[in-house]
Parts: sequence; C-alpha cells; structure tokens
Amino acid sequence: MPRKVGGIAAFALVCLVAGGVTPALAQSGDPLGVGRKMLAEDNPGELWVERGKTLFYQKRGPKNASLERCDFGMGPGQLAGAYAALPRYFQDTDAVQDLESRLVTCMVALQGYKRGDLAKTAMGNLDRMSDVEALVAFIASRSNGMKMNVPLSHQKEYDAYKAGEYIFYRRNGPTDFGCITCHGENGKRIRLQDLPNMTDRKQLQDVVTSWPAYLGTQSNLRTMQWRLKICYWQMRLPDLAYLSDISVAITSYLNYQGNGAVIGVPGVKR
Amino acid sequence: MRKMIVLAGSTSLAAVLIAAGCASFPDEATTRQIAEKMMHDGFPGVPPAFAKRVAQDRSQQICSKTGNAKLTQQESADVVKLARASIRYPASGKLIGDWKVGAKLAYNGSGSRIRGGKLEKAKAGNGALCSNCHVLNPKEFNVGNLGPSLAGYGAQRGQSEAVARVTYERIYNTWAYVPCANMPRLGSSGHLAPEQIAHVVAYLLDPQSPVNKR
Amino acid sequence: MAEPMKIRATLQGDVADVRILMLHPMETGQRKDSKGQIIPMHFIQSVVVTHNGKTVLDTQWSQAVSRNPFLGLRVKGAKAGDRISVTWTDNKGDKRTDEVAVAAAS
Amino acid sequence: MNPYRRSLLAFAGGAGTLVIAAAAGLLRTGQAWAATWNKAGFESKAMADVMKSLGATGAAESKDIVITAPDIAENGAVVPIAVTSRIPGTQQISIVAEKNPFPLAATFDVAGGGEGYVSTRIKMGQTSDVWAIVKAGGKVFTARKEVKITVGGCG
Repeated sequence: MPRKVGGIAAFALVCLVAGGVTPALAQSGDPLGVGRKMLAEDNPGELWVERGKTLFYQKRGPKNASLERCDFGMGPGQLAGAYAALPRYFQDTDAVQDLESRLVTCMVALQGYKRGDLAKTAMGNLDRMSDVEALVAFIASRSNGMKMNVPLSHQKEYDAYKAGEYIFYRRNGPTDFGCITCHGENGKRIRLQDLPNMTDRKQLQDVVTSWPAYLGTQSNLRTMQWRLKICYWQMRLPDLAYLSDISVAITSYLNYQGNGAVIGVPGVKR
Repeated sequence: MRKMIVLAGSTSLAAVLIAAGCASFPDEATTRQIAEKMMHDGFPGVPPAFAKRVAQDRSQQICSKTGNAKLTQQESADVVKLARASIRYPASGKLIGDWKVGAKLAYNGSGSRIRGGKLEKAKAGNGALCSNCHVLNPKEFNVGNLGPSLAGYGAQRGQSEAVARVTYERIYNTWAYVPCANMPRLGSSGHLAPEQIAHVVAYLLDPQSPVNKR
Repeated sequence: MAEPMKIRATLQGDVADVRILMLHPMETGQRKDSKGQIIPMHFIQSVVVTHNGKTVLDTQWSQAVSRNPFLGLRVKGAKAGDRISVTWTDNKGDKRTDEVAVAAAS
Repeated sequence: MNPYRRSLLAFAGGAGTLVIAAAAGLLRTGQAWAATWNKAGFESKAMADVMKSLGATGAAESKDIVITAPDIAENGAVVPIAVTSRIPGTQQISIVAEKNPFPLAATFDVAGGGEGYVSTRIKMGQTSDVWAIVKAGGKVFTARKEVKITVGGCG
C-alpha cells in the first residue's frame, strides 16, 4: 500500500542547500528522518479506513440508510476514482463540492442527519471519534493508485479555481499571512515543521495526494477541511466555517494542479 | 456573459472551451468579487471585534498579488508610507528593554488565536513569535527558518541608538523597510505592545543575551 | 467497545514480519476532558501474539505506550498461510482478538 | 536482505533456540496476565526501582543491543522505539524512558520462534535517555540512547 512521508525530501534539502541553518541539526544529517520513516511504515490511519468502510455500508441515521446510493461524481455508490476527480460541480446542489462537502450532502439527504449536528461532530477529538473523518478516509482510499484527475469544465469549477488562487495569495489578519507566506519557498520550516512549497508542482502533488492523513500530534485522522481550518487559526483569523466555500475553493485550486499525481492515502504526518 | 480569456498559445483549448458552452476562467474583477464574497461568508458569527481580521487594510491589499507579481514603485512607496506612519514608540522613550523578558517573548509562539469565537488565553500577553521563523540562540534547535538567522545580531551590529531604532522599527512594522515582506507587522497590528518590542530588541542586542554568545 | 486491529504478517525468508495497529485511547490518567474532569487510566496492559496457537510474544504495557498503539515483531520459522493471532487486554478487562494468515513475500 | 537481518537469522538458528524454547514453558497465557503484570516496575517513579524490578541493577551495557529511535522526535506523544537484541538466548526486552513520570513503558517476553526484536511507540514528556533492558541466558544487559523531544508547531 502506498504511503507518503510528508517532507522528508524537503528537510534533506534544508541541510544540504542551506548547510544546516540550525547548528544543532546540522551535526547529524537528518535527525528527524529515522522517526518519520518508522511512523510512516505503520500508519494508524488504516484503522480509520477500516472503520469508514464499515460505516459506509451500515444502515444508519434517522432514515436508517447506508451511503451506497451516494453519488460522488462517478454514479451512485461508485467510489473507485471518485476522490481523484474532486472537487467538482454537482448539478443537484448547484455547487462545486469537495469529498467532505459531498459526503455531508449525502448523509443529510440519504440518512437524514442534520447538517448542523454533523458540522459539530465532523472533527473528532480524543474523547470522541468522528464518523465523517473515517468515511472520508475510506472513500478517498478507493482512489489509491489512481491519478488525480480534477475536472475544469463547468463555469463554477473555473470560478472556484480562480477564487482559490486569489485566496491562496490573500494576506490577512494580525499576522499579515496568506497561504503563500508559508508555502511559497523551498526548504522552509515553522520551528521544525516542514512547510511544503505549494508553488512547486512536485511538492504540491505530494501534499494533495497524501490527504486525508493520520497526524501523530492529533492521534487522529484529519482531512483537508481540518488542515485549512487550522491554517486560518494559526493565521489568527476567526473560526473558519465547516465546509466553507473558502476551503472548497482552495482545495479546487490545489487539487487541480495535482492532476497526474498518484494518490496514496491516508498519508501520515507529524 | 463572462469575458473569455484565451490562454496564450492554446487555441485548441479555447476551442474546447467554446464547445463546452464558453465556460472559462473569470476575469480579475469577477474573481475578486467571488473570492471576497467567500471571505465575507467564510467566518459566520464572528464577534464584531474580530471581523476586521478578515477584511484587508490597504497595505494587505497591495501585498496580495496573485503569483507574487512585482509591486509597482507607487505601490511600494504607499506601503512604506503607511508603515512609517503607523509606528509608535514606548512612552518611556526607551527602545531597549529587559533582554530576559525579551527571551521569553521571542520563544513564545502563542497568543491572539481564536477558537470557538473566543480569544486564546495568554497569561503573559501575546508571544512575539520570533522562534517560529528565526534562529535566535544558536544552541536552540526547535526553531524555524522562514526568516534569516538572527544569531549574533547584536554582536555584529553593536548597541548604538541607531541600531536600536532600526531594530525596533523593523519589529514594529517591517514593511517600513521591506514592503510586503513575509514578517508580520507585529506592532502596527496590535499583536505586541511597544514595551514588549523593546524587550525583544534587548534580547537581540544585549551582549549578555544568548543570541550574542557563541 | 473494541474496534478491530489491523494486522499485517509478511514472510521474509522464513521469518514473518508482523505489524499490528490497535485502536485504543491509552489514557494516562493525567488528561482532563472538556469539562475539566480527570479521565481515568485506560490502557492496554497485555498483548499476546501466537503463531499457529503457540505464544511467541507476551507483552506487558504501561500507560506510556502511545495512543492507537503499534507493535512490531518477527516470528522465525513461519510459512505462508500460518496463523498469527493477537489478543490484547486492557486494565478495564476489555479484550479483542484478531487473526491473520501469513502472506507470502510480495 | 539487509545485513542486520542476516545476523539476526544467523543468531536465531544457533545456540539461542534451546534457551528460548525452555523459557516458553514459563510464559503467561492470555488468561493469566493480570497475575504477572509487573505492577512494582510499572508503578515505580524512580529509575533505581524500575531497574530493581527488572533485576537490572548494575547490569552491564551490551553492544549487541541496538535501539532504533529518532535523535529528535518531533512529537513526544508518538516516539517510535525498536529494540534488536543479538544476544543469544534473549528472553525478555524492556523499554524504559528515564525521565518519564513512570519510566518503565513496556516489557516483551520473547518465546518460541520469536526473534530478539520488538518495535513500538511510546509517549515521552521530555528529552531523556531511553533504555533497553535485555534478559538473556539468565543475565541482564542494557543499552541506551538519548531522544530529544520538541514541542514543535507554533504553540
């Protein structure tokens, strides 16, 4: 099963090119690499995939229905390759949706869950596992080994892409940060955390093909919706709404540029 | 009907687009309109005190060019002018505070974040966020590299009034020196108080500070 | 309620490389919940791994083992199709057993 | 095959096998674990008490024990630790994080066809030496490695 190791290559670059900006790090080459490799080899995210599979086929919710009739863009219940082609425009909602937005649409329409309730529980914590995170992990994993193939044909897909690009470069809040501030150069870190350069095709592809991912710091599987929410939190902006158009637009902009790269999820990150 | 943008050298793509019903990339003004509406709607229920964090000030607008396009001379001048005008100094007039207080601030990356509509509790005020991006004490390994290393900063420059002033101003509003630099305008945004910045200046300049020890 | 483990057992020569992932909170007894109440210790104390019914690794853990624990081991003298069974038991008496067949090297 | 695996196989086919087989009879079953969980060791706060509970007081260091762990762990909640013992007749491997509030993290009884190799992940509160304590042929040996812990992120 393919696995992604976030940023090992990027880190090596720091030591080689910059000669080890941090003296303590320079002494022993790649002191973080051993741990990263060991964690990547056995990814607890697989446990979320298994759980998501069970949840997907179970009859659940007020309408006691499974998600087998959910259309992720390839037809009802067709999961293979669906994640590879998201976000995309859906006629029934007249909106561009990423995997998580689409899943929530189905959980509301088919299973009778309330959107507001799902928004409150979608991101799990140490006391409560989230069903949405497990389902996203499972559905996304059905595109493993396939290439990203996000469409750009409906006008709203063009709009989302361009809005995503605009927002990526939009500097805001008390830190004056935009996505570009931290993700526009090679070999950069916030403290020891690698920052992939999302203006570099290869690095961008490594990122978009490795989310959702298991995060050691969270002891949880997390989705791109979570990742972007936390980015905005660190930028000191207010709480980003769950399934906001902002996150769908940024994901459209990034995933489309990822086209051609092979998906291997869940990834595993620090 | 939206204005059609034909990508340079891709007439065949343009043909496909026309066949698909003229869907195409929106122009700049339309993009801005769509994206700004997303930004406006993306943080519902924001307490009024935080709403201004979403809206951009004039300098941020100038500094948000898609694809990192170059600033015009006028734009650069505007950003510098706005930055200069925003700088305030400690009431005491002292630009060099206590380096030991500054050390704590420099390695504190917290403060001012919002979760569930509430501001993060910060006992000692906001951190100065320095170590997120800079080497300071060369012995400390858990530091970032978005900004240049500041190890030896004071040892190289001395502790003159002029050095203290430039250092203070570059922390207060770095855009007065480098328009649209990555570094936050820590004083102008209200993230740090003038006295806090003076402590950080001391941490960078004081000969006793670990920044200036080998 | 114990969730299934994820077990991989792959033959490398005559050694089975066994990798086990478990879903468990591994609470240390130090963490507080959202209401400020201490969450009691809750952790896997024992993991027993058998190869065709014979114990090959008998593990005792403390609460210091990470959440969603991992255990890796190597079993000598294994063949493709051999049964590897894993049973964990936690300090509240919850248990879970899962089994896989050793897969040939890929 | 990597050289380190080759040496493991060589060892496992040798004199160690008999000792391991003999030890197997003493092993706990799945049902009887509670009786033998090393309560004294796991509840010890002082390193000396942990060592005592493992019979490792004054034990010699051995170069035949290899600890695989990161020099710097980015996340103290998940520190991967693998221990390989090349000492013939390895019966038991323990992992101890010296500066944890309760240093003893795990003990593995190796039996039957088990090799002197275990891998797991532990929580570490701060930078500390991690010890591997190995019982083999009735003797106890140790090895240690420092793991630096960072808090990381912007927090």
